[in-house]
Amino acid sequence: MAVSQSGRGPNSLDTFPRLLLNHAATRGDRPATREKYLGIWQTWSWSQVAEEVRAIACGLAELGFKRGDNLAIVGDNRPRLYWAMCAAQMLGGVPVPMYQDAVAAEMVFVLTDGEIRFAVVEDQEQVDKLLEVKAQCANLQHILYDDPRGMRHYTQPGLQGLDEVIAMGRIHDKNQPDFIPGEIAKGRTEDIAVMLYTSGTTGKPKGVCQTHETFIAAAQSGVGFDHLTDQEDILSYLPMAWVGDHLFSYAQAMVAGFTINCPESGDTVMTDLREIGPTYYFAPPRVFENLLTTVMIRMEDASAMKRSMFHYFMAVAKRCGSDILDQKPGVSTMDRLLYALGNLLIYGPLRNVLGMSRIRVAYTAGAAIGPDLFRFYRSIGVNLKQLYGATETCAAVCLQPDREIKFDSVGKPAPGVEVRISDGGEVLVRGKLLLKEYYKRPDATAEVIDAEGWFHTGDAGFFDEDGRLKIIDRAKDVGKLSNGAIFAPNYIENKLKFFPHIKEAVCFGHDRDMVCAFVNIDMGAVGNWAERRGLPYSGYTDLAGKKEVLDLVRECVEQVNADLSHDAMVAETQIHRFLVLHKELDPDDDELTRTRKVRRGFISEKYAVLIDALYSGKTSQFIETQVKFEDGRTGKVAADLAILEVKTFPTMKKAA
Amino acid sequence: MAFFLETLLGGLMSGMLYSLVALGFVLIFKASGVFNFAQGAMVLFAALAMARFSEWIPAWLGMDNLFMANVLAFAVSVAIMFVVAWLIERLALRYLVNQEGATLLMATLGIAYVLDGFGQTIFGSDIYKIDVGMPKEPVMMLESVFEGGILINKEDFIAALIAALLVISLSVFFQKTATGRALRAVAADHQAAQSIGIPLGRIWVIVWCVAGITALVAGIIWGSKLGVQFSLTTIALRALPVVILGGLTSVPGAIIGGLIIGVGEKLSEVYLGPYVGGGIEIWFAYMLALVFLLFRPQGLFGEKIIDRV
Amino acid sequence: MSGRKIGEVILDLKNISLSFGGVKALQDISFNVLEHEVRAIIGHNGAGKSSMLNVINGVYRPQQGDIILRGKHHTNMDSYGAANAGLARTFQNIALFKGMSVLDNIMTGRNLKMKANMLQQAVWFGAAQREELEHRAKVEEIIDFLEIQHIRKTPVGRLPYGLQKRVDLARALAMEPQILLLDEPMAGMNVEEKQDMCRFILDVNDQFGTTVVLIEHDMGVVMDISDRVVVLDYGKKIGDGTPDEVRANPDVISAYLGASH
Amino acid sequence: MFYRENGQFKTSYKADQQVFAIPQDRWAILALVVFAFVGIPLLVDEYLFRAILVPFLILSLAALGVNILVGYCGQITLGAGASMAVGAYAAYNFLIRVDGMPALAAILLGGLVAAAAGIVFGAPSLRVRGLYLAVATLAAQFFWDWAFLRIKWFTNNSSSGSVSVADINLLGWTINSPTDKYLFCLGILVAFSLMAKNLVRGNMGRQWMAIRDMDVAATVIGIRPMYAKLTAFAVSSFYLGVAGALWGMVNLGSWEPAAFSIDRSLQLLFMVIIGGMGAISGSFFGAAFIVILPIFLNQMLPLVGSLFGLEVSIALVSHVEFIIFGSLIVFFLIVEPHGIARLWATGREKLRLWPFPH
Repeated sequence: MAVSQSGRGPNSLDTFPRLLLNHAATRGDRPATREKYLGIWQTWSWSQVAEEVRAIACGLAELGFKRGDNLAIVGDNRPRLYWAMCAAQMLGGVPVPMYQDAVAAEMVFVLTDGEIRFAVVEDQEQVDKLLEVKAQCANLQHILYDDPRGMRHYTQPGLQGLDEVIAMGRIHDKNQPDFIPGEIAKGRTEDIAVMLYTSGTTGKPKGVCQTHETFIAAAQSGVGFDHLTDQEDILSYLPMAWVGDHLFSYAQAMVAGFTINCPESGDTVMTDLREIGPTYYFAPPRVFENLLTTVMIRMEDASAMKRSMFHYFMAVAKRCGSDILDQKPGVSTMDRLLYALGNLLIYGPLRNVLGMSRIRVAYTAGAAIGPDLFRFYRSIGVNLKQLYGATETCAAVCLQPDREIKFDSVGKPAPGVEVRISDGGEVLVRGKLLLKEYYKRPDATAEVIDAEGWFHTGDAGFFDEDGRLKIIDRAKDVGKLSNGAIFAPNYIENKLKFFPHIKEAVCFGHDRDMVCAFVNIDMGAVGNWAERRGLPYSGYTDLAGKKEVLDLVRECVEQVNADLSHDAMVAETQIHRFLVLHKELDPDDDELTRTRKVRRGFISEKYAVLIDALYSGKTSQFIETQVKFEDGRTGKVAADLAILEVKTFPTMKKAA
Repeated sequence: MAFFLETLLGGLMSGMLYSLVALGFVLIFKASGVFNFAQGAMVLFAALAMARFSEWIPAWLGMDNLFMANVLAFAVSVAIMFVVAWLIERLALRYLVNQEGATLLMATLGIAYVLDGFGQTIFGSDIYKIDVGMPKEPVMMLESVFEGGILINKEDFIAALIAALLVISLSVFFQKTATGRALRAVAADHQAAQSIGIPLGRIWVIVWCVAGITALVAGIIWGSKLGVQFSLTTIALRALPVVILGGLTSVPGAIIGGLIIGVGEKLSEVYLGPYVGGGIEIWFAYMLALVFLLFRPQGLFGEKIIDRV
Repeated sequence: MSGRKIGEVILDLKNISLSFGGVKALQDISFNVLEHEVRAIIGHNGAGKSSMLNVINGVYRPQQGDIILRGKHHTNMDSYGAANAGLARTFQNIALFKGMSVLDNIMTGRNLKMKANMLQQAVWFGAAQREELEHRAKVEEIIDFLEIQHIRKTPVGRLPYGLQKRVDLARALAMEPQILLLDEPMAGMNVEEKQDMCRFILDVNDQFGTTVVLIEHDMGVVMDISDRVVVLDYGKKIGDGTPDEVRANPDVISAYLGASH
Repeated sequence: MFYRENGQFKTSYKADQQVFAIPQDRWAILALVVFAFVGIPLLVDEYLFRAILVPFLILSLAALGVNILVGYCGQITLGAGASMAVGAYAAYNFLIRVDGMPALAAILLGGLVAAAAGIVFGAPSLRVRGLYLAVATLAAQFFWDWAFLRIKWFTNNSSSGSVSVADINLLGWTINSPTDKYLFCLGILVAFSLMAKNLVRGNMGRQWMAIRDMDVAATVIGIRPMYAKLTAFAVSSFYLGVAGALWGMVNLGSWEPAAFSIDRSLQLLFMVIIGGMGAISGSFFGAAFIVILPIFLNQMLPLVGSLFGLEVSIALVSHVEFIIFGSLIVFFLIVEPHGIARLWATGREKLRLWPFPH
């Protein structure tokens, strides 16, 4: 499977279209794409997919799509959207997947910045959105929709169904059978394969240009590393615009030739996951967190006997589960027996209901994952690993080898990747998988890639004694308390978020004398908790203000403090005061990014009054906030927020 | 002619007894929408209680006054039927409120089995007799009108009289007393009745008690005629067509239906039976009811069933 | 964005009178329905709307009057006949088959189109299975159309009200009706559910060309989605025309709007 | 708990609509059937065949019939015994009056005659419902009770009213040993169960259930109540008729009308209530329960009695049986109207969701 440099040419497997043709030729009957549609898993084999992609490509060509054009792709994970990516690549164009839930203004930016002429979108909803902004996007000429539902009366020029385009393409292909092979042959491995926009945690999004070469290399390193074959099944349900999905559902599937499975709808992801039972799984920590929260909630409703059995075996798993998974010696025979019993009674069934029975390798990336969360999945036998990387590095800088998992590290540099720590503590990366450039932003490109070719990740980290990379936080987020102690907000927040009752947390402390925090409770978990206590509440704001809930959160925070006190590096940064926010942090209110990362700067401006209250020693603070509802209306939420003091612990000396 | 009249009168009298059992059905159906298949079992249970206590009480108390023994046994049996009614409400009915008719019917089948089994377990399963001093000898009537007169069984006559009395007093109870009015309110609309403060559970207990007493009376009459034995339960099956014919919700329907069936049975058995081999009275009654049903699905006096979409 | 062509009269109701015992539910009501239009019947509770619908699909037979469906007299049609003639309906108080799953409920809507005999069904393999799979595919399209994929195998009894209404509509759609009668499709729904339902009704009308006759007591929604409106009041027709005409009709204003404002 | 369903996804409607869509279930049932055909004849003695297994199989078949009518179509019947009787006597008459009539054909023809009779006595269901209908079915019960007792032609003029059939034969296989009888009945039951499942999962079954759940709505979507109800009566009576023929000719050998009395009708109804209305498996559960319970009580009660030093008479056992039956019926109607089958299904669902409660 390795691509040799010398073998470059029309037949070497160095572009995605060539990989596709190769799969069609070598494993033509294996399933390439499945989608749950109309109640069953509709399946397309590799040769069918190659055929479809070819037809789409011909259709696009017929419409005037040329080498170097960019093709916007907007929508949920639908097979034809993935195929359209490859079709664009066949013609030497560049697919630009976009976040389907982006609001119009965000779309305008990408559409204009990316000079988009062609867009392939999922359905009427996306068409409406694009038509709304079309006037502001001079280049946008063709909007092609996948789902014709409700589109009968749309007469706007340039609007066409993908069905029509495909039909057109087939005719085109019949008339010029040599056209596509010719176009594929023209493709070079150093052409840009895809353009992924950064989520824009800071500033405007930038288009990250990745070549076929880099993405195939990144995919191959993962495929080789985890011994992935064409037998894998993966559920493709994460935003297509996210580098993670692109790596796992597109690049690796194309390299290894395994099957991607698209869920029926957003509501059915869990069911679809259970049905498919992927062997290879990828999710951001948030998903694992939510799953764990639902596990805990559902277990609380179980009978006392079942519950105690669950807790007993979870304790067993915590003790020896991950060691058994790692095949480490030193686990007692008794523990092994108990674990086997637990596997029969609890872990196995649990994996089954979570859809994880068949998982060989699962990855999480996109944010740091709490060690306890990580440990939970590994201890029940899910081979969960962390992946470290960014859009600019095809997501795959560091990988964790089987049997060498350390909960607090992201692993060792992937094959062919060099990693070093700058003097300022920043992680630097060099290797094949780096971006070619930011689209039309040479200034920005120069900013992140220095003269020696090192990419500046912006993350603060260090190597431990075993040569594994540890990431503390975003470099720019790492601050110092006024007494000089290092303050890594993410690190603390993740600890908080591990509690099922806490959904989101934001910590403050840079240049301050102590650490304070905002907390969002988890509506599902705390709501359930309240119901079982017969605590009435009318909504989030009401529930979040309940004294009982505040006490519950305080206990969680104190536990985090106790935990922090064990580690001299961070012991100074225990949380002294906190409050529970009156509303949930929401990407629609710009408080989170679309990938649900906290927008720290924005929040500290928006809630400055609350921060002042935290540090001024007040015991409560009134706040009124404007919120956007799902249907676009706005409203106001107001509340008197109580500010609570938390117990802190003296620093524990590490046992020598 | 005399023979015909004799048959007719005989039919009317046994019809009165059917009415008595049918009345038990109607009462319960009206108040709770339950089609009480256990009515037959209640008859057996009551009759067994009566028969055994009229035997046991003199033995326990060492007295030999037949009348007193019967009165005491009757009182004890009434008390027992009260307890039975209360238990039925307590253990079964209250959990089946608002269930479909068919479900309730099947539940009463279950209750019937329990009563049958339980009754025979405590009271025994032999044939017992009830002697309340009913005259057994037949009398001749209307000798002046017909040659040879009409032969009437005095026992039947008295039984019919008792049944008629009970039916009348029940009608009065329903029409005139406060409890009767409450019962009718419940029959008309459960929820409305509940909302004006009529306790449903208590009403049901009362209704089942009343049905229990009619069962007791029917049991005494049938028991003194035929002896108390398991086959008594089948009289409920014979009373079913009566209810269907008369309409499930109508007291007069039960009476008139009873008379029609009683007469029809006797006449058919006498005039039709010999041609087809005899023993046709049971299915004939059912067929009669069925034919009626096809033309009036709600029975003679029942309320019309209207479907609402 | 409308591109539908409103056609000829498809259903003509002439001088319909209906009474139950002494109660006159409908008095001499005439109106027609054009092919492909959305026709609303509005009125207060007890105005006779449901009776009207029941007359149209043969649940009730009017004492007087004529029902002409596509030029043919259908006055003595029963509800089976109505179903056969291409009329489907939903119910105000959801009349789903509560012991069956959503999928099976919708499949019942296909029964007129299923031809396998009992013996073939008992054997299953062959004709019955083929037919079953064929109709399952059709039903799945409706499930997709009404966006109820996630509840396909749920017993209908467990569904919330709004979804039950959607399943009711799905079952009616499974009949591929030419005329769809909707009995208060939006009653008891919240704003969001109402919007969804409106969208579905318009989509059905638009995509399949289905003629829609719907009953509502809530005037607001209906006015937005219907082409023409009949107003009933105590069994009599007091207005008929486009939403704007009806809104301007003084009788309607006094009887309907006057009462509610 | 033992279900591991990940990866069992369906790529066609055909796969999705299988009777046992979960492979684990499919294999379990298959194993059970194989065991019933091969394992049981090797393991079980004659008494068990005669006292439990053959009655269980035949009553299961009858309960299937009742379940189709009561559980699926919602038409209550108290005349199931009569249909069995019609089937038994019709099959008997075919067998003795037609030369060279194969036994299996006679049994099936008996079923057809029962179906015809079922249609006639089911006709009132078009006009009357629920409780009234129950009474109408009693009319059938009493009519046929009487007819087979009094009309001598049916019993081939046998003086006692009892009829008997010599060992029957199927394509040269003489069915006389208990094992033969067991295998013969098992074969028929398996085939009939499969057909019943096919009917209830297809259009026919949906029509029945639609009539059961909401008849007005059913009519409006084009289901003809007459067709649905009468087919239910016909199919139900066919099953009962075949069961009746088997009960008479295979299980009893010689019989009187009392074998199919109202008690039998009630017994069948109870099987369906306890077993589970509207579930094919409920018929088996119900039949097993009702066949085994008396035997169990007969063995256990004297034992329990002797523990307390009490003599338990046979009469007492039968009374206790009555009480237990009755209580169970009320219990199931209150607690689980869908019977053991639903308990089973719930348990299975729990296992699938294990360790979660829901």
